[in-house]
Amino acid sequence: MNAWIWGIVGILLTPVVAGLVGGIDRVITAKMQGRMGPPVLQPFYDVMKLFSKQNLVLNRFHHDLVICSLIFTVAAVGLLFAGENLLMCIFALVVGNVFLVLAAYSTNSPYSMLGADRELLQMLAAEPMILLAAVGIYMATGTFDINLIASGTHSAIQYLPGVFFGLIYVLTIKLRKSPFDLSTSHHAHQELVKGLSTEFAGPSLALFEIIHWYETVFVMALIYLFFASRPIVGIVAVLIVYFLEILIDNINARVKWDLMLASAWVITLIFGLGNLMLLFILK
Amino acid sequence: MAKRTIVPFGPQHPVLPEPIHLDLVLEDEMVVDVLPSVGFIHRGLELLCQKKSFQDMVFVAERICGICSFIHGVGYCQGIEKVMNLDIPKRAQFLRVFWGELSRVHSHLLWLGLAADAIGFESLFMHSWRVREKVLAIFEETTGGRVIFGAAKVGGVRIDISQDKLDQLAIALDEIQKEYEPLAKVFLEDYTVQHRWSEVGYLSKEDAHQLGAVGPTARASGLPQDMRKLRYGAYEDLEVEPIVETAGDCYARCVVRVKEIYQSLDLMRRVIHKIPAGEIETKVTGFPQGEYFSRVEQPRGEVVYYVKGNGTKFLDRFRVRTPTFANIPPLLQMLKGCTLADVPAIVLSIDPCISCTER
Amino acid sequence: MSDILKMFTTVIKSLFKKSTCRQYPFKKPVFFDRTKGHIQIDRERCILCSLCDKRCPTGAINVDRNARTWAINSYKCILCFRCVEVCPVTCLAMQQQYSAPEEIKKSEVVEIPAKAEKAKA
Amino acid sequence: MFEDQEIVTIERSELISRAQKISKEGYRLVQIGCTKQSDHFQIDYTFDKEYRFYNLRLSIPLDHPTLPSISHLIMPAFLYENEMHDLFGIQVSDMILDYQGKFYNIAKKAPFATISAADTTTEKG
Repeated sequence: MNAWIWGIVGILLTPVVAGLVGGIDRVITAKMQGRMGPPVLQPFYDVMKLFSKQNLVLNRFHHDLVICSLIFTVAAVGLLFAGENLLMCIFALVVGNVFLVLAAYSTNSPYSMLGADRELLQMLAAEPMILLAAVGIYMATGTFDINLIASGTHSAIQYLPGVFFGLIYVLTIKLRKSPFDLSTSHHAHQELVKGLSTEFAGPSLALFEIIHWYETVFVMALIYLFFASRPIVGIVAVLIVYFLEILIDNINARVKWDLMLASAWVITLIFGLGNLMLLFILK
Repeated sequence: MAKRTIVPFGPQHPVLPEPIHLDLVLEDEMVVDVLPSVGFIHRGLELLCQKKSFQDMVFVAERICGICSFIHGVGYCQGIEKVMNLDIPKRAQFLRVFWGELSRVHSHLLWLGLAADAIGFESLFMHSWRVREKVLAIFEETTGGRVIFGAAKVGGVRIDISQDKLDQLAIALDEIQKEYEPLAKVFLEDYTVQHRWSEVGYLSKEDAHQLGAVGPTARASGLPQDMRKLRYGAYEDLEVEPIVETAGDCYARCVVRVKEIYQSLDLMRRVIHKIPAGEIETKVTGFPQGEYFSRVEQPRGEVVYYVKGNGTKFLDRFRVRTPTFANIPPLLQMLKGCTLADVPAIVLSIDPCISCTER
Repeated sequence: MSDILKMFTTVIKSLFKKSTCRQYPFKKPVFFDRTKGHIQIDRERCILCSLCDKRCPTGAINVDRNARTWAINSYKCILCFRCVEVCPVTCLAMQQQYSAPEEIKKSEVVEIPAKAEKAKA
Repeated sequence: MFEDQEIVTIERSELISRAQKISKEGYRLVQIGCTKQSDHFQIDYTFDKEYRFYNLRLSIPLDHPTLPSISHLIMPAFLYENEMHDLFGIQVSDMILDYQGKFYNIAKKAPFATISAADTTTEKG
């Protein structure tokens, strides 16, 4: 019963927290670029404005697929906060992502299709590391159950510094920040227009933004799990990691997909798998 | 054979601030063929010479382009001055060089910003434009206009800059250089920037010559071609060596522009140092009779003005061949064999100005 | 490693600096001596010679001697100072301001009082 | 300082051979321009080699103006030739890429420059 309440609280709080984080992100980014930047609440204004617009649906599946994606992503966050199985949460998130790709494929626009191609490549680059992180946490704490991980006395980070580093690396892909914002970026002026989300308009685009909020919270929660035994340290670590991501976003150009894939896999192999091997041998 | 798709690129592509339309024939993400179309903003400015007197035509020439407007005006004036055998005071010629080089700095900084934006480097974009803002402030301070300022005039310039102000400007130029230096370093040395531009959009020296590339596009392919070497106007007293790179890719074109900003800043300092006192214009009497092809160097390359006067206050013919027009054939060559992700970077690398192209 | 951190110092520095933006219209812009804005006429001094009308390269100024009016279409005006230069009684001047947006493109008409000319004569 | 400009008047039939010769000598095409005169079109082919200006000039009649294309020899010429066609209605044959009057893709039908200087001055008056 308790788990259900936690899950619902998580689902309800996520948009508020992620929106605020997004707003602060934009202010800090603007500062780094020497600009004034929008008000902190701007992400909420954006989403509200998008909802008030006409929904241009291209075909039968388009909008429905986005809703499916939203459901799975929300479920992933809900399950995470309810303290369910970590692997299940990750797969729910992946399914949500796949629905997004399908929505983009369904539109028949070349920019959207290429964006979807790249989104798949991004998943291919990022997911192995995220799965390794889950396995690593299992090896460190002996369980996939988030409740047990969170209430454990040992933080996973002391066994998994390599995995943690690898996770930060692929986080850039998940948060859609430079240098890995290939499929769709926060700015609609990349080579693929807005890539994956080119054909989304009005409410669909608003849902897309909300999905991204949930994703953000999900990966941040994943970071937190590494420090679960000491909540304050965990929250500070999450904030530092997020700031790092903003910084990386601002000091890099967007790279091409082959470099992204290669580097993500090399990092996964060396830091992720290497760390796990060491752990396996030493334990 | 892979499936071929045709991706329309432009005329309103968010990366590209210019209305050029390219039909890209793709095999997967590889461009195999390109078909350009221009002509979305043809305004018929050349024909206006039959409606505007040759003196008012300067304002039209300046409005061909919103970025290098001053040099357009100067090129036109120079043509008329040759036709009318006018002798322009030295001070006016030096002032023309000053504003012309400042326009070059402004245009190159604008381009650097846009190019950074096209490869997803937003912070570099913002910082480039922050520096550019200081250049615009100098324009506003000296002429009153920020982009199109109407300082050129048949027979000289319309506004003088006092010596005190020139000395102040020398300090301002140093400040601009100081702020520009760290950004130039990023363009020249940053890893991701090189990753996006190195070996992208290659144009060989032979192709560059054959296809008539001009300006930084030609210089980046190893052609030492700079119209300032014709020593028109005050360039007679200011020696300019073209900046040449040999790699011929997008990165080389960026390097040429980055270095040209230093060169222009240096030229302006020499102008401030050398500028003679005296009149800023000669009186214009009579009407132009005769013809001349006036060639000047713009930020984007060589621009040709053909003026033909018939002894009345209206010209017979005013023709402009802008650098972007000449750079379209090399662009088509560069695009073949690149991936879709590189297309904006390559199109931007010639610094397209379609308003210029279509007049 | 150093070549991926070229932007680092610039970014961090500007994080602690004041932003370069000026929040117009809350903060008034700084005008230079030559900043352009809007052509203004001193109606007492104007002698309706219509030189400005003739010399304006865009035909933005319209002088009607019979109706005793001087009109300027700000949307045609390119602020080239030509009229200010040619005016024999220097009644035209540049007023420094940022013009507010308008809904309709219309000319601003100024009536020139007759008494000024009489007084002169 | 003004540069020296060499302008050579040639016949229409010479154009191809001249263009071939000059591009072999290593000149690059600077521009092709058309000027409408009272009784003919004046066509200028401008070339440049190491800052040496060289211009071929030929004139063609006002009615049914035709020109052979040099775009097979000098690829960039196709842009200028299409431009000439759109602005002045000059029929250029065998261009490597013929836009069929849609080079400047605007509402008005090519050719655009149909009014003469005399017409416009009277219009204004």
